[in-house]
Amino acid sequence: KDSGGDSEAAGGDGGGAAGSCVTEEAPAAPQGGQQSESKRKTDVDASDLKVGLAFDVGGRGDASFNDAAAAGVDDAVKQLGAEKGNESPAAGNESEAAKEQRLEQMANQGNNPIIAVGFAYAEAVGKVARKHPDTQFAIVDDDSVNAKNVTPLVFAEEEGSFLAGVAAAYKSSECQVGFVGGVETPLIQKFQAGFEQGVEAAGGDNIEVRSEYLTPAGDISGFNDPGKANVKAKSMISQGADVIFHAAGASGKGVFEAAAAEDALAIGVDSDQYEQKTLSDVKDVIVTSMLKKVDVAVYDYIAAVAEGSTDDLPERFDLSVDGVDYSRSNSDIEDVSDELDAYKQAIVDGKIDVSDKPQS
Amino acid sequence: MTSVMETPAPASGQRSSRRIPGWARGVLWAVVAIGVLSTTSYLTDMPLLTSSDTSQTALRLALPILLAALGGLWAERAGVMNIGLEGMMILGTWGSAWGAYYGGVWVGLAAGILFGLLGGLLHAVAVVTFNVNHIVSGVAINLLGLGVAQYLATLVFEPLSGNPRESPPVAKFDTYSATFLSDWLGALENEQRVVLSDVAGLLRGLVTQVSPLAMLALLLVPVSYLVLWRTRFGLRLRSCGESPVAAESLGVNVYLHKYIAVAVSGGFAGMGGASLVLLEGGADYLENQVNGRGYIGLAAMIFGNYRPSGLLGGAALFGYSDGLQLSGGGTAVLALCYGAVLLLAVIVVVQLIKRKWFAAAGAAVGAGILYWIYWTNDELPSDLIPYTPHFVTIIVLAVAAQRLRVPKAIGKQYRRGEDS
Amino acid sequence: MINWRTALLPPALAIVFSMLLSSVALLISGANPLEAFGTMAAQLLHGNTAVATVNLAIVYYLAGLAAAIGFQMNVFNIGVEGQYRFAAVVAAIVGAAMKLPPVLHVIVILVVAMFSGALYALLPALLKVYRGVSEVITTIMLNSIVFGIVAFLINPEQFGVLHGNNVSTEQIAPSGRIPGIPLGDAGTVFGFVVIAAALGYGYWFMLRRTRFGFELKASGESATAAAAGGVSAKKMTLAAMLISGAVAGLIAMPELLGRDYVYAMTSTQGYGFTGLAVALLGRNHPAGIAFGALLWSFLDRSAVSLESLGIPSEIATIMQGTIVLSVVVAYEIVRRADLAAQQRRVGRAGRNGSPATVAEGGAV
Amino acid sequence: MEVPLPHPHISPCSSKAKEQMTEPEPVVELTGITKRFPGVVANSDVHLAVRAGEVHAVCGENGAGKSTLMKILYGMQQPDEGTIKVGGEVVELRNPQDAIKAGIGMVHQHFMLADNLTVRENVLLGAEGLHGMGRKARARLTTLAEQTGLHVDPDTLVENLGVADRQRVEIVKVLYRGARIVILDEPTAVLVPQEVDALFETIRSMQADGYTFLFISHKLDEVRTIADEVTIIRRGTTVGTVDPATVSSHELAEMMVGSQLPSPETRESTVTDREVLRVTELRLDAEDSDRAVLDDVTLSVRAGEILGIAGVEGNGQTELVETVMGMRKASAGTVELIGEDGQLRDITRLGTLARREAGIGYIAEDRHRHGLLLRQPLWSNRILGYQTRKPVSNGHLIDPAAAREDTERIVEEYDVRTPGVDVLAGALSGGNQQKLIVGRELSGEPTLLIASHPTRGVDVGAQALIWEQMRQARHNGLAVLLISADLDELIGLSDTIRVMLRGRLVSEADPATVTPQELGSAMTGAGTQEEAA
Ligand SMILES: Nc1ncnc2c1ncn2[C@@H]1O[C@H](COP(=O)(O)OP(=O)(O)OP(=O)(O)O)[C@@H](O)[C@H]1O
Ligand SMILES: Nc1ncnc2c1ncn2[C@@H]1O[C@H](COP(=O)(O)OP(=O)(O)OP(=O)(O)O)[C@@H](O)[C@H]1O
Ligand SMILES: [Mg+2]
Ligand SMILES: [Mg+2]
Repeated sequence: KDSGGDSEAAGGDGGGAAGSCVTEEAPAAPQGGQQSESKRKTDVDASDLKVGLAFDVGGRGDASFNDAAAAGVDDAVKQLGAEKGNESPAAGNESEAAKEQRLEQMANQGNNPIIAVGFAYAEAVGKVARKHPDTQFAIVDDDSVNAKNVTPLVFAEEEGSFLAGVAAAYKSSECQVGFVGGVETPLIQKFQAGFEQGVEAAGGDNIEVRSEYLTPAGDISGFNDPGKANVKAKSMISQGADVIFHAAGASGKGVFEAAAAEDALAIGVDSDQYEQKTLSDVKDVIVTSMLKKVDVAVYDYIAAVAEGSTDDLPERFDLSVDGVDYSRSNSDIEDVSDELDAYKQAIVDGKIDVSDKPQS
Repeated sequence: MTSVMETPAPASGQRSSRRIPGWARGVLWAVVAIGVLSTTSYLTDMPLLTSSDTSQTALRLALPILLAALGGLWAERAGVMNIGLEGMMILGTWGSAWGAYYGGVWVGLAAGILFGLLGGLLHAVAVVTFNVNHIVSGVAINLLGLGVAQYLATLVFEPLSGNPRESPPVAKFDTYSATFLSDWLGALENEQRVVLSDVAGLLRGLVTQVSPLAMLALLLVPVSYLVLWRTRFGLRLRSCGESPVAAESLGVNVYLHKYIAVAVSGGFAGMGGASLVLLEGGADYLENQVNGRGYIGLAAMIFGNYRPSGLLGGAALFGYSDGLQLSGGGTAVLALCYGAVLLLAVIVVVQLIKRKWFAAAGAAVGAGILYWIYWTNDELPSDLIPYTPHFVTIIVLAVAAQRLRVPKAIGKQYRRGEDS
Repeated sequence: MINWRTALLPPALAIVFSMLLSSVALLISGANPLEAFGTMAAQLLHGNTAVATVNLAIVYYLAGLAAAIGFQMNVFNIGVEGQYRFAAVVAAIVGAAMKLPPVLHVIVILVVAMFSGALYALLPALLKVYRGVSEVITTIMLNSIVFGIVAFLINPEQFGVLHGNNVSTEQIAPSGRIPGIPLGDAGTVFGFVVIAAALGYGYWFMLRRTRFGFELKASGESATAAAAGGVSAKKMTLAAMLISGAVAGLIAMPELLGRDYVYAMTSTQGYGFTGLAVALLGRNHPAGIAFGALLWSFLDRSAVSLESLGIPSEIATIMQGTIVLSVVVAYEIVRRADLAAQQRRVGRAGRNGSPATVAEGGAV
Repeated sequence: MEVPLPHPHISPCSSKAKEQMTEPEPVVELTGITKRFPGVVANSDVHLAVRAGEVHAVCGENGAGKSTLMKILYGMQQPDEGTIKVGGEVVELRNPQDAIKAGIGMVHQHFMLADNLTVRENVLLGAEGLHGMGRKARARLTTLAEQTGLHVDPDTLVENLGVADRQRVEIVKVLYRGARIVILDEPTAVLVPQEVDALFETIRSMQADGYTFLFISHKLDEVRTIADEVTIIRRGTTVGTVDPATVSSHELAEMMVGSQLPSPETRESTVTDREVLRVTELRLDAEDSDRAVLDDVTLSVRAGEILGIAGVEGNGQTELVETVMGMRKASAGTVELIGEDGQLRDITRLGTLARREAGIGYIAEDRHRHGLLLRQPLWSNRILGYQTRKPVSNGHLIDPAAAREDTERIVEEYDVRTPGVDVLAGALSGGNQQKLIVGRELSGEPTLLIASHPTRGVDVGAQALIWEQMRQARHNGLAVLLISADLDELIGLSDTIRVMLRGRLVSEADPATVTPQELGSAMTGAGTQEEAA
């Protein structure tokens, strides 16, 4: 019998020799401290808003951006007094018409505002918003809809991923890190781009990054196949990588398990995966997660609608507005958090410009 | 009186290929495959092709497909088409996660098998008792499997995991290694000796970190063979797939045997589903995780010409090329291309010896094209690489040209007492 | 020789049965079945749901026809899925790249789509006919491979464009679109409905009246008898597969030319598989397929409507599964009842010595 | 008129059987059996009593209900009314297992063999419990194979066996199960006289060992040769039981159909000088090897001539026909048709449809596999093979109304017994299916008819009709290539007979002088070989 790797915390020792692969100096440490903490508005009255939520595939409980959006609404209900309207998730292979029908249905039932989660809703939101000019719409991850009553909620994934890259560089001792993407879409490519730049910023040419995807655009099975992600991550690890960042949805679990089995580290995505119930047995390898705060954006959006104008919402939720971030819940990240915060500040200050397109 | 007449065999008679027994041909193929792979890995400097990691991954990826294919074998040998393998696998994933959560891996495995079996029974009721078109029933079971699993997951798993699409983490099978053998093979593998190291590498992957489930599944291949071809039950079962009327006329209970066969088929498919859930690095229950593996299993079974050894080959081929593609990416696939060129070269020679000019020319053209691909590309379009196993399957079939021995009465509706 | 009782009773029974079964599921998960069915029925009355149902049914109808053509020849074309997606992306790219006068533009796009669909069916057809490779394997493989091909073609480095986070082909100019049939507030029916109806008629006419249709059916029923009658099974297999592929090529066209004008990474998948179910449900008959398509589309719609009651949408999937299964079971039950009735009649007739009519004895 | 009956030797065993006739208690007794199918009453109040140790023949027209009755006795179908007694006790036979337990075995009219299984597997299936599946079973199988003259490797697939061997496998199957009462449903339909003799030999020796036989055949001379008693069934009911020694074939036939016994004799020669079909040095290689299935076959058929081909099944007749029809591709040689105007047409490279259009009609040997679409109505079957020709088609469009009409004409002219033309072809009994096919093929006004076993398994009445139609067509100048295992038919109809052996045409016989026995020897190559005892 093989000794079970699951009981021992495999991750811990990787972090000891922090920065052995790092060649570049971190930017000057931030002085201002965390000013972003208390930006949330709580003094707005949203009691005449009935918030509708149209989820992407997965819906509430997906431990990813759907869940985050739901959390944002829940917060708004609790703190701003908004009324919870209808909620419904998209089905696996549903047609464009189903999405339209869902939004239409919500609008007819008096939901206002309606938040659509995922860029797959772009067409449908555009159409339904035109038919219901008095209803406010928001769409997560898309800014291609041009309508007065549609607010895009998009994020600077590449900036958050940049920090993940820096963290990976600092945590790596073999000077080789990896990125596993679920499906090779432009959105996921932003994660890849940011991550690669982050690694390079910290490690220069000293650290090698291998970035791979499970499936090409359109084949969403890549977000749903932990088995294959596991194989991919294992092969990266066996070829020398010791920190792996994933942007692969539910497949990410396979990456974590590979890291746990092979004494490597992993970085989560979207929400703080260290805290996720379904990952409790591999949490130790998740040094940090790149956070994409859909909840914050949704909350802010609802507050803005309650106040009467969405014009003040940021065009993109980036590091400067805490739209993206990295998580600190695993204490293993503490020893490099100063450097990470320094990079963060540099990006906020515009000293580092992160591109959203992969180099190669 | 001339009672003894040696009538010449009819035109469709004796096939020349019958001279070599099936197992010998299997061994021969395996030898050729390993030879080609080790030559390729040597010439293209791609140790990955024959590394123990690769064979280990291949085994793992092949497992669900192998089990689904075995399920297909049992049903189709009894004359029942089983497009519903996919749905039965889905039921198996749910069942095994549920069982494993409450009772550990073995209970999980049993529950997975049970759920698949229930799917199989439903198929049997529809197809055997109600004479429903086999494809219709299969399609319906795929829908039902999906719907029921989702429904149950919402009902049972959501309160536990907070997620209607996923179960909470469940127990996984431990893995075992034949340590001594594995180390010895590992040493051999590292010696970098041509062929020997390659064989050692491939073998080592099969004895290192193997789960009981994998062993069980592999064991089920010869067991299926023995049961189906060496026992009276198996004979009766197969006769239902060849000529149910004849079987019935000899007192075989066709309905019963079909029921058993389809139930076993469902059980195997459920086990295949369980293998997605209960293996280290797998997914617990996760919606849509089966993702067409049932269909692939069916394809592997047809690929293997409705025989256990053949479907093992089909599943292995699929698992191997999938694993290679995942861990080696485009360069490994290119190396595989090169391997295919070598294989085709062998085939050209064989066909030339057999004086089959047309086949030889075809193989030569294929080899030329593949070599051209290999030579002109440093990297293949990354969008296509994940589908390497699918390409490989088609290419192998196109080259090997099947002489399918389909069970004669497959898919036919059979009603007791009504012949024609 | 249409026997309305045997044709209509089974589907009715099946629908009732699947309603009963889903009621149980609904009750277990704590929902009120009556309210659920009420919502499903009521959805057709407001908004554009009725029209949207028809629109989706048009797509399913085409998919059903494509599958049915294969079934007629005993070819199990699971590859409808891959064929339609391949055709859709090629037609979208070609259509967007061309500048042609209105009607001609549409015709060219449709021809390209049919040609591409047939092309994608060509390989499995050839392999089956000349190498004996089962079309089931090859089409399953090609259904997966099409993901890669679509992703490759739609990539901004090839023919795609990026907008927002989505990638798609370029837009087809207005001259290449098919105008819808506006029904005021109820919405707009795809103009393609006319073409779909014509295709359905064509399918019926082909099977009933043309030599080709006769040969196709004959070869599908008994390849040996057909061969003795001068029909080459190889040719028919090739033809059935290619025609099936060509019709499959049209599946995405109602949406592409009537609504989306682009084929995107997020465009719907799975119509091909639905087509199989719809064809089987409609017993390969053009009117039956239409019925199956409408029913299927209605249930799809219901899934969304039920969400507003907080009922999980998988109930609709379960209903679809049970309906498919119970329709065919119901056909069998009705058939057996008919048989028994007939035997009684024969029994009576037998005593007077006058011959009774012989049963049709059609199989489900 | 009388048939030229070959009179096989009367067995001494029959006298022994006669002695047992005094025994009062029948071993099998069927009383008041009624069985209805939708649209057909297959059996109605049938009575049948069989004494132990006798060969009891059951005769009747096609569709008279013989097979159904036997299937009821074998438990494959349940009677709607009536009782079955075996050995004096009333039994309920719900399935073949019950029948096997009661000591009943059945050889079916159509082979009940699984082609993809081996001979051994076919025999053992369902009876694995008797001698296991190992050496004991093998030994028993060898003994029985010896006894029945089955000389093949038990591990060959049944697919590779010829009909005679398949027949033997069927009998071995029954014996292996230890049946004492053996039902033989038309066992001789596919056998040549020598094979029939061998079969009868086996039956007689087994009869001496105490076996009881139920024997079904349309060939009345055979019935008279082997049977101790004959029960006649007409339209589902028993007409009566007679002693074959006391009635003539003629009388038997009249009891069956109430009409005159037909003769296959051709009255006067109508052979002309005009060649219609010319086959030159035709060669066909087996699929997988260079072995020739047809070798150097040269023949010609003239207008008004019936050329008969005799041969043991599996010697290439099927292949010859299918090559001439274009269903197989010749490896070498030519097939030519000569038009009325003397125009020569090389059709070697043409497809089957083109050959049919050129004027060939085709009655296939296996009507289910090659003749009919069983799940299509009769009128649809009228179109098959004629889908490009008037009146049923105008080349590209089918005319269902015309097809119906013309099918009605055929039903009328050829006495196809059917309730209508919308009936599925599979619902007709074999003889009626055959009449439909003959009608269809002669309706196309062919210049050449290829008739493969045109009356196989067809009753005397239908046989007469088919013969008459062929004769008439011949009179009108039709050339016929006739293949038949029924040597009386072959001798009676043909103007010339050629014998086929191992893919070659080896000899020629004059139908005016040759006897079935001589022909049989030529077919087995006995003239050129050491004869096996
Ligand atoms: N399973 C069945 N379903 C419907 N009708 C049947 C069935 N079996 C037999 N029949 C009908 O019953 C009648 C008697 O058939 P049966 O096969 O017993 O005749 P038979 O005397 O054996 O004729 P043949 O000489 O052609 O073999 C026929 O009209 C046949 O069509
Ligand atoms: N499902 C069915 N429906 C209708 N009729 C049937 C069915 N099955 C069998 N029959 C009829 O019953 C008969 C069964 O008889 P059997 O099995 O003895 O063969 P056969 O084809 O009649 O042979 P023969 O050539 O001697 O007449 C068939 O002729 C067929 O017409
Ligand atoms: Mg009969
Ligand atoms: Mg019959």
